[in-house]
Amino acid sequence: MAIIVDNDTKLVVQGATGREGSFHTLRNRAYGTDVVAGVTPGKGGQDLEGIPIFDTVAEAVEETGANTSMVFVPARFAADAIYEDVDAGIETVICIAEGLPAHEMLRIFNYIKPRGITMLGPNCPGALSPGKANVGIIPAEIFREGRIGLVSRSGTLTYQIGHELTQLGLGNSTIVGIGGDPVVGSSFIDVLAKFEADEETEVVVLVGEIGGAEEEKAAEFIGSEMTKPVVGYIAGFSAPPGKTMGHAGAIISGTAGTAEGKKEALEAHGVRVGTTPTEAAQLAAEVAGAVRA
Amino acid sequence: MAIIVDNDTKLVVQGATGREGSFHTLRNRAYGTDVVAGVTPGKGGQDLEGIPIFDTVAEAVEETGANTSMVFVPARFAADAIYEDVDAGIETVICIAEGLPAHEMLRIFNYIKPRGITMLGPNCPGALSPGKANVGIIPAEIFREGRIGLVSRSGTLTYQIGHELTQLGLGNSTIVGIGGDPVVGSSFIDVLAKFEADEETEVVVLVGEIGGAEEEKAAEFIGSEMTKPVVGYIAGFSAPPGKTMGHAGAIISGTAGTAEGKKEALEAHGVRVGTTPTEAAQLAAEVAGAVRA
Amino acid sequence: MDLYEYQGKELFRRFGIPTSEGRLALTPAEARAAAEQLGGQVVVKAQVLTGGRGKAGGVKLADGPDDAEQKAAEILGLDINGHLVRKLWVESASEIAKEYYLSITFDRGEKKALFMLTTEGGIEIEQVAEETPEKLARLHVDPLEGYQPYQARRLIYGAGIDNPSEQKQLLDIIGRLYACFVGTDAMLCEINPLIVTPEGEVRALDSKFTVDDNALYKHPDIAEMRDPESVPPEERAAREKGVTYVKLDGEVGILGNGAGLVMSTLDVITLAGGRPANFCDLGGGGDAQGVVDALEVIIADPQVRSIFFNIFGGITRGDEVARGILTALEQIGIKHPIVVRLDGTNAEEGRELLAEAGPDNLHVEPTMLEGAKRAVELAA
Amino acid sequence: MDLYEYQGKELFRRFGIPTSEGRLALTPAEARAAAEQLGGQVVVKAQVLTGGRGKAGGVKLADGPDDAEQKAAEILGLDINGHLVRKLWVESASEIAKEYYLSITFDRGEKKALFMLTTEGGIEIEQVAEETPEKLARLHVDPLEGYQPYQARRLIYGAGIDNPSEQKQLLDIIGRLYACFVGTDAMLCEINPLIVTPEGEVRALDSKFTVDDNALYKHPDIAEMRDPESVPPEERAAREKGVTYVKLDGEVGILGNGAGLVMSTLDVITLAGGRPANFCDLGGGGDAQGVVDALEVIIADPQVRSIFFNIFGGITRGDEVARGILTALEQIGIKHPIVVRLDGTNAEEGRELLAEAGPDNLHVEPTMLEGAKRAVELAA
Repeated sequence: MAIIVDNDTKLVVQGATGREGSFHTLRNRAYGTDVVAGVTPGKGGQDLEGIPIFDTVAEAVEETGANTSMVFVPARFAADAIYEDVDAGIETVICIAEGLPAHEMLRIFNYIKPRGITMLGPNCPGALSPGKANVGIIPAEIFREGRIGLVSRSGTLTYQIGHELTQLGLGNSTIVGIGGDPVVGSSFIDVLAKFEADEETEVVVLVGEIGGAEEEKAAEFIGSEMTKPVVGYIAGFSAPPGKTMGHAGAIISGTAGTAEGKKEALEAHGVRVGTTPTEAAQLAAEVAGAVRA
Repeated sequence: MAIIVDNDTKLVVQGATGREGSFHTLRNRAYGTDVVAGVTPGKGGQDLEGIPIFDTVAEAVEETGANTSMVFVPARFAADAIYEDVDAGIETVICIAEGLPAHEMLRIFNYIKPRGITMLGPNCPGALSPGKANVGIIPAEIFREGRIGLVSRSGTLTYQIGHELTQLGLGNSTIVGIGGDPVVGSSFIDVLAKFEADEETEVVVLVGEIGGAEEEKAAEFIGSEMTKPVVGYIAGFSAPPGKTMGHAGAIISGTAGTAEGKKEALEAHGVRVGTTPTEAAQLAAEVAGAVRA
Repeated sequence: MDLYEYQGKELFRRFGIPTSEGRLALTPAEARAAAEQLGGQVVVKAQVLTGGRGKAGGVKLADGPDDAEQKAAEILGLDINGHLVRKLWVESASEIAKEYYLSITFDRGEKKALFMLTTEGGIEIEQVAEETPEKLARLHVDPLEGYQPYQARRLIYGAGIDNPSEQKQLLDIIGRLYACFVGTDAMLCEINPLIVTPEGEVRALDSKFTVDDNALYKHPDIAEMRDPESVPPEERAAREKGVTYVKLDGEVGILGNGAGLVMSTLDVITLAGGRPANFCDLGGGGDAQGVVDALEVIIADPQVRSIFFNIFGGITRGDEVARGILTALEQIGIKHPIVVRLDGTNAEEGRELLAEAGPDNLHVEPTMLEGAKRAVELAA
Repeated sequence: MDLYEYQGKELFRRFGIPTSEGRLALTPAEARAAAEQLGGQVVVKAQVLTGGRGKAGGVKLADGPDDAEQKAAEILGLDINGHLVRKLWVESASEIAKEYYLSITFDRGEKKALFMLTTEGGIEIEQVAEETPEKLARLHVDPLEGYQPYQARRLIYGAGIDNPSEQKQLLDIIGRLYACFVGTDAMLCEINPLIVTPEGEVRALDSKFTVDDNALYKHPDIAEMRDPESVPPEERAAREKGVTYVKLDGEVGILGNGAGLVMSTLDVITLAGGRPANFCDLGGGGDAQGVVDALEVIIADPQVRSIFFNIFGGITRGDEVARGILTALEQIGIKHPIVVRLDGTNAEEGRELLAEAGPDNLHVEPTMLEGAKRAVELAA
């Protein structure tokens, strides 16, 4: 199984012929991901080291059966690219591009949600199911197969935790970066629900950070909906109070968004929280051992 | 059972204090419909012969548990009223108002569809489930309880057919006017599917007219999805060719939209079609007799 | 509301869609002046709200002012499918390398807007759809998603347009056409042909434009474009009175409430062996003035020999209609035999009123079929 | 990007939201001139991108030009929560009968815009939310639905505003505020207080306005409103170089890639007994120039005693970072001890490059924890 990306993933890359786009497209393919197509308007008919390039996603889907898209176009073209995916019948959109205007992403989110599309990002590192598929920019070589699900708002911090797990001999079912932008396609809860339903996942590590109320909501969800153990890590205990969005922000979330507050919320729902990535990995190892025992 | 409106209907009327609005609100209540509230901004706290009036639909829903709304406001305010219903959690919207700009209705349709809202109209006479509830302007006194479902694009033509059925001693489960505007909330197919699922309905009479391709689509649906017998009536055999929407219209539907074409499409899927309301009612009587036998 | 070519092009220009320069002319002299101002070759085009004007001789090339004046004189006054030519659009002649077709309209079935683009422009689009459907690129636009550039790309690549300069211009035009469609509450915006000049410039050479009547209140400038003289005088008179009326060719005048019921009434009259003289829908009304207005329009048709009044009350109340009929008969003293059939809300009261106070030429019948038969007999 | 009160009000006015008349003044003389032009009583208001200016003496009533000049002199140069007052907004004084609060912002959790309205304006809205939540009307707006008038009605009735004239004005203002919020790609538009004058006129007396940085390319006019001097000089220097930098109060300079990892690094430094000197995120880059730029900003802080370089490569490649570090050290000859921890994409190659060519003050550590400990030791 694994979640979001796996052996059934048939990937089309939007912006596959750009500098970064082609590097990661080929890297994802080299990992074993079934990269079936690239899309660059005007380059239809060409190929990227054997990967056929199409002018439109609709053509790519029709010709190759692509079901997942990686969006690697500049931010100004990303909204168009995402709508193009939805229209072409793509089921999973992974948007690496960062810097989409928030109002555009707000419309996209509310458009795709009732249509059952799974989206990661914008501004996310993608998803990696070790041994199956890697879609995005996660350095796959530092992860190994296993039964720990990992979900994070932060790219490099995800790698750090994953790396620590690997050092302890643990592997992952899927590593998911949900993205750091104000409005992203999947919340912690969306991904936790998928891990809960995934047979291969035994333990979940949730990597949060200061700001917003997503971790607090996730804590509630874990308390009420999850049977699998969750271990947490929160970054930003020593961060200075960040810039706030005027006065309205804190009222909305009903939380100050501090690392301490998030830790407490998670612990109140039975989630053990590490204060360093190393400690979080060790907790995960303990919990995974207990699950096995 | 019956469909769309029944004994579980708790009706809020938007525009209940207007001249036409109050007449039909009270008429609906006199019939036995559970009219729980009216909404007129600025008149919150008043009442219409005992029906409490609220400023907003949200208040009405909160205070009275209304689940169905009848929209009786002028066309320019109807879109706002419909969005207000959706936002307040109303499940069934029956829009009597006519003359909504088509682009507004297009947005409304696409907004409510994935949200599972049932909508009739705009420009529709409403729905009547004899003996249970009447929401709209259908003259209930000419109908009686029974097992024939009736669905129509036209108001007065619906009454005519219903009247003919009554003359033959037949009654209706529900009479549904879907409305005559270019974009309406429910198609023939939507209503046919509800009749198919309704235990109380044994036979369905479909009342169509020239123009568009809704009857042809309904014919396909009847052929592939319905087990209950359907009798048809189409108005406009002797109508002059109507004004067309430029040249694009006919291409879209792939049909000329003639009464003859619709009749043939229905008959091709086993639907017997009457050429006068009287004949259609007689066919329905025959079919209903066969069902009973 | 349908717009003339020149009006549609004016709206196109407002949204930045390229068109040729031109002038409106109502007389040959104005056509000459227009040609002088424009210079060079011009095309003199009949402005009529119907198709087929080319075949009917309504579009002519003119070499200069003299020629334009003469061509204008030839075209003005033509009858094109029943439409009298009263206006001309005199436009700088375009050299045409290619003719494309582009439109956006409502797909009522899908409940989305529909773009269509093909390189097979200039001819009837139905023909393209039937004979070479693979050349007709179609794409639906979800109104909540709105226009996105990929839609234009799908259309352009789908239609097989591979010239990069044309692609670029079309991408722009398609986006602008969507803005125009939504911004004017249009039901149809059609450009046929959308030409490519020998220099590679893409431009709208014609326009077919329909605006939603229900949205005209938002666009007073467009509402003013309505040309009352474009509809037959009897329909115009009816419209001014708020009555929907279409003249037909028979002897039985028909009046009813609701388009469906009126259409059904036409059918029943035909089945009874008669010929309907008109389609006339009172709508939701039915008060005395509405009935008077409708009757006046119907009896203005000298072919009418009898009148069938077919009313089924819902929002319309039978007693009101009966009073309306009685008042109307008093006011305008109709001699025609009138058959009335009344059912629905307050029908009983209405029938009683008519029975008590009705004049001799008023016949009340209990059913639609019987009423129709009687009206046909009385028209014989 | 946060806007000053006067800039936010300019945008309000563009969308038709009523505000008082005023003038910007950078000197006491300009404040005098503004007061002369405006006439009558004026309010002299410090323009700072922080709250609490009232309590800090940043808002003063002035009776006329003389008084305005004097009040301006008192306010200019004030330090309000670390923000130096360099600009004033001189505005016609308003008589205030009531103070309301109205805002629209992003609810990131619900993924919808959120309106808030209360009659308890003028004070901190957090206090209202906490103490009298029933007085705070809230309503989410689905961006696909867009603004609909019922939303304003729900807010107005929900906040208990029952004066018909106020209702009417608020209905208008709420619709315009939504148009402003969407039309400027704002993240927050807050009016506190939204006053009602004794004459019953509703008007925005203050503005708090945040625009989405990612959308500024669509709004060049708003982008020009950015005041580079509003941020501390060291952050400004970093920003000009494309580096995200926040100065803190410790000794260990920190450089990393990705906000999450840098925050985690601050935590680990703190747990190791050190104090971070800054937050500095290289972002997705890591080329030589990026590293040089970031290091220059960090060592400009005289408190910095050691530097911890914590890189986990993803899109950033370890060998490129290593080359960047080596080039940077060559170019700017840093004397500070530097601890480098490198993992992820091409980390092996990077570590080798550093081991081969690194100067003596460069210490390569295998893990984040060990790197942090070493950096703290070296800062001691």
